[in-house]
Amino acid sequence: MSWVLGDSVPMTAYITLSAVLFLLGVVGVLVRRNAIIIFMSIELMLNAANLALVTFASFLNQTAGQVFVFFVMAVAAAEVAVGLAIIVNVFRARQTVYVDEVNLLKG
Amino acid sequence: MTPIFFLLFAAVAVFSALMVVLQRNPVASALYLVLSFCSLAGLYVLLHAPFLAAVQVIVYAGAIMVLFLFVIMLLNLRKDVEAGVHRTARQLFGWLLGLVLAAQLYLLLRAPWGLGPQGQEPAEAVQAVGNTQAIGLRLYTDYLLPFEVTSIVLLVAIVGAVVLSLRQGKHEGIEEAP
Amino acid sequence: MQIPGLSPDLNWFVWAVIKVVALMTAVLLPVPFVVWAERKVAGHIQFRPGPNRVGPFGLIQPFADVVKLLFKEETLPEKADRVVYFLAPMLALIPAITVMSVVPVGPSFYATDVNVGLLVFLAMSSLGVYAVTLAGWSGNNKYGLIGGLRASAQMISYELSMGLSVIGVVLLAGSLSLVTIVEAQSGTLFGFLPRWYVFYQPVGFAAFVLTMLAETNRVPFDLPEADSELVAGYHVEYSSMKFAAFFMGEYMNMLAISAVCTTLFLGGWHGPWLPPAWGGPLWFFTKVAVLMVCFLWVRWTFPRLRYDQLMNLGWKVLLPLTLANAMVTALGVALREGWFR
Amino acid sequence: MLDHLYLIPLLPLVGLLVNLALGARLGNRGVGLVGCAAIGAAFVVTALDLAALARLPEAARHVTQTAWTWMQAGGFRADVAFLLDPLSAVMCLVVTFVGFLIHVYSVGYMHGDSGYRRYFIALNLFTFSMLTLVLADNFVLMFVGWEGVGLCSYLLIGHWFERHSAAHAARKAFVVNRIGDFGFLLGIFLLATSLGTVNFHEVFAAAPERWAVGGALATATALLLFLGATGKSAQIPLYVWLPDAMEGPTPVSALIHAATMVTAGVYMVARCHALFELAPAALVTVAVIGAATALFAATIGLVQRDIKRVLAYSTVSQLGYMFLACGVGAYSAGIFHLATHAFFKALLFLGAGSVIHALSGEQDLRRMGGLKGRLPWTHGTMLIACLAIAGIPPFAGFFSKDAILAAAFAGPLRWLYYVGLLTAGLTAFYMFRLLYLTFYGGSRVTEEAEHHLHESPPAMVVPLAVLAVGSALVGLLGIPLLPGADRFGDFLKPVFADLGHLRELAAAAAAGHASATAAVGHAAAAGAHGAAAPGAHHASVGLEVALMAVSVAAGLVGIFVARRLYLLEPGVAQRLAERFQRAYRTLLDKYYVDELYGALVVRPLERLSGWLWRVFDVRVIDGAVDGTGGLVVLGGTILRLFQNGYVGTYAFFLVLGVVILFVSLGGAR
Repeated sequence: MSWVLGDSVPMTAYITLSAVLFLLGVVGVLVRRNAIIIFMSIELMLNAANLALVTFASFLNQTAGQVFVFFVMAVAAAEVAVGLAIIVNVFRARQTVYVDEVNLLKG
Repeated sequence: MTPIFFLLFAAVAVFSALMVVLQRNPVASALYLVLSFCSLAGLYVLLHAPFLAAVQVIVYAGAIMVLFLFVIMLLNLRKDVEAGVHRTARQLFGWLLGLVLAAQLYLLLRAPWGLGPQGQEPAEAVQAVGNTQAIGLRLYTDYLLPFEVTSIVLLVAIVGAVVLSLRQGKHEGIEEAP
Repeated sequence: MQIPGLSPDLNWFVWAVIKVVALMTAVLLPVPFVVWAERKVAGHIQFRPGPNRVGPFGLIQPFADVVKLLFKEETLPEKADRVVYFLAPMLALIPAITVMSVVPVGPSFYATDVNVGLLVFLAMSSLGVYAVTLAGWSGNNKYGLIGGLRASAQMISYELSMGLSVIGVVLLAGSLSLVTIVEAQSGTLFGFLPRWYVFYQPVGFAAFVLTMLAETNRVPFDLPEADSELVAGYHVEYSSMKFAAFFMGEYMNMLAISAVCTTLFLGGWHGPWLPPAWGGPLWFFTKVAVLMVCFLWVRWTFPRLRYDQLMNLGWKVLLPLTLANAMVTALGVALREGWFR
Repeated sequence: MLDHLYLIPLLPLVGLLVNLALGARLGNRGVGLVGCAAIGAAFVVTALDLAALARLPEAARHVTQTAWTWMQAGGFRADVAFLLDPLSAVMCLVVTFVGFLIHVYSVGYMHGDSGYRRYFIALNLFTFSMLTLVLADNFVLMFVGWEGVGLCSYLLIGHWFERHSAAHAARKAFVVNRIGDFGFLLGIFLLATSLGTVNFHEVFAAAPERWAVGGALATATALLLFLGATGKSAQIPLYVWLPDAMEGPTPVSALIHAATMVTAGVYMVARCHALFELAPAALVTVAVIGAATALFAATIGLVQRDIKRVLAYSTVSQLGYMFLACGVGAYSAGIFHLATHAFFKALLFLGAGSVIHALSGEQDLRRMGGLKGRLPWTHGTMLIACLAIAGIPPFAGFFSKDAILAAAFAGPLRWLYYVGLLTAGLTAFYMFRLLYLTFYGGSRVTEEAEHHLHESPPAMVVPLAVLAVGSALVGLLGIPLLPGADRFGDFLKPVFADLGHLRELAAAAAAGHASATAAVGHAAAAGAHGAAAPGAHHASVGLEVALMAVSVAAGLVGIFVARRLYLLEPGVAQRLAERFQRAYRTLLDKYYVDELYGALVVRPLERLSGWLWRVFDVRVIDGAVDGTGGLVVLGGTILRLFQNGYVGTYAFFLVLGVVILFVSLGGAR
């Protein structure tokens, strides 16, 4: 942690941060039962990945990573639009957004 | 200066992410998520990606999270009741797995790992605060096809969302006047 | 410039503080007068004098109002979500001020020259939604909720058109930095017409003005706070200073957005006769003032849109229009740069 | 014109597609019109091409055009490319011209048939495939056409598929052809593997260098190719399908089973003469089988009662002639006979068709007779055709058949000549038997056939007339002896220009090791020069004339016998039949060949496949399939314990998987 006093942040720090955020996302998906919160956690994971991408892009001196992040954002927007529509439909059908109350789909 | 800002943003991001998971109130979670996204935008600025920072705020904070809030309000969800089927098991295993994964990632990060080859683009072109143009060039030359495909994905998503939100019989989208 | 006897860092910091303070005053100071102007204009449009008791021409009236509001009772509805309830009014103020930080008031008279300034503006205006939405929701009041929902839907819809309407300008200036954009508008057209982008981008300008009204929830797009049907909509549950915050927020947003509009379309600080050093800011604020008057004028002249009309206008008129405008502009730029040769 | 070869096969294809797509809307008139127009156009193009080709210098009469590369794997490569040289040009002309006439004829003949549109579509498809076959410049593409015509013949034989016999005949034709095609395919594989190419030009260039004359490889290839030819061209032992093919509509029999498709084998052998010349043994086989088939079929034809079957057997025997010609190396003579035969045999079939049409479907000679007056046009044209096939000068058959006989006479195995001669006599006999039984003598027509007996419509008569003119005159293209009068031979010369060289090779080989086959091949080669490469040394003129006289005499004898037996003293034939009861029955039942095949091949196969079905298929294969299903079900029942419908659980297992993956990766480190 000697870099704190310096004037540049090592890449490992960024990567660790993105890893931590990703983990929090995973945990969120696992422990919550509210579909919307789970969805948010997924978004969180996406952003963690984005952070990693931007980090590498910046430390490797190339824009490709940033372009990928751009794509991720676009696709995330699409995903949210559809996903939320689905959640709304589920709510209309079952009056709940709790994933463990929606369990008809099993063998 | 940079490390200070980094620590600041990182702290905020992690804290708010944690709150997203812990908060019982969906709206609060959403707001914390917005906060976390905003601090990520700050980190992007530190990483010489101001364009992405702005886009991050516009797309995530400005559009996606608003959509989340919108739905939460539409369904008028207040506090979560965290009961439900085998709740304890869920909590327990969830956190347990999270910890295991954390340990693994820690080992992974401690292990020596090298970087790939440096990019061709000159450092200043990328580091330059005005790398919007660089991104644009990349986007419209090397990644033109993915770009177009993404647009198709978006179109499909629009159609899908509209179809999903059409109530049977009446033709009104989600955002008809409540 | 370097203040003697200061380390560079400290110097930078000091100047930053100075600029910030200047900006905040620049945004906050006019507010009372805008309020006054609103009431005056309203009055005159309705053939009545408007406030004219407190001070000359009732100029002190706004301050009297502020005092009154200060002494009002703070109410906190039952079952309100406290945190959010307190958060919302603050959120109403932040974006406006932040936007001002990237707007160049005069040559070398701006807080920062972010090279993605325009995006910062868009980002902030998109954050503006939260204040309204959260305010409407947190009060746990059905009028408020409806107001909030309307606001979020409306603002999301019109952000698109706003973003698209400024693309033309970006294409012409070839930069996202507001300073560069303003500098690109110097000089004149055919010797007499100032080279402002309003003349290059009439459609873009018109669209921007419309979306401007919608983003600030002004008439004829004031559905979120439609007094006659939603009894003040999203801030129905607010009183005293929190209400004042929303009140100020609205006018600050108007100021900020007018400033941006001036920067993008009306040539920012450019103007004849006066030396730019102090004439620049003067011209700038004059243009902003004109725009503000237009705001008021519109408010007291037009009826409110119905919700479906609002959505139709946003999605079926403005969006295609701005898209087409962007394409045509792109074509023009391509021709100008001679990419087809 | 020559740079638009692809037009020739394309036009019928277009017609076919148009009929396929819009046929229902066009209506029957339109369909017929389109079909004929397509073939007509193809004919015009072909004629123009032929003219252009004739204008080229001899050496250059060899136009190749690559449409696109069809398949390429390593060194192997097959193009969709068309080759126009005198040989293919002549074939194309015959196919398109006769095809066109028969299309026109069909408009009248098939009028009011329920499958009218289907019929024309199949007919166009056939023409397309046939032209592809002829114009192909490599074996693979040729095989495509080869299979295409096979398919079309199947479709058209079974045109009236609701008739059981027709369906059966179609199936028989298809299966029997399969055997031949299998041989052909093997031959192609052999070529591709040993020479690494399937392009005609390259193959014929490479084969003489790479292969020893009379070597196993050459002989095997040639024999396999010839097996294919026997299948397609109905030679012993695979001729059995052709007589049954008469179940199809008569125009089809005329076009496919007389004029064009069945001659594909001859064309193929002529095209591959370079290979056959390298395998003298194979050549001899071809000659012997050809002669044998000719005689064999002719004898059967003597007594058949169904007018179309008589013609069918005569076709078989005429094809035998052509192979005989090829076998003794007189390729151009064979092709010449092919062309003339196309004319008069098509004419005969169409005439027969006209008769059948007039008698409202009656095919049995015993219920005809005395139609001369009633069907003047049909009678006249058929008379010409019979004279032509009987080899009476100056009709077409005379010249071509004479050329073949001359070549056979000059050939090594002189007895082949006598066989040919005998066959010629028999041919004349049964053809005139048919003629007399149909048109002369007292009418034996049944009443209901009697009272709407009528001459055919112009759409049918005009083609008859045209073909009659053709059958009368085409022969004059190939007048022997007079120098320069053998236009046909001269035109084809460049194709067979390499014969001389090949024969020197053969001769050298023969000199090298005096093995029997090689000697025969050598002799055959040496002998065949006369007919094969006109302009090379001729057999002496006197001999030629004598041969002609003999063959004509044979024809006349045949005619007179027929006249006596069936016109002047009817009943004699009857008595003869009773006298030689057994022989008669044998002939009538076609030497019981079908029964023989049935006993030897078909029934054992049926029994084998029955066993396979009951034991192998049911027990082993189905068992395996069911077992797989069972396994899947078992796995499913286990796995569905994990699928409890709770997304949370799924997510949990997902992450668990990630963790395990990480662990394994860590282990890999």
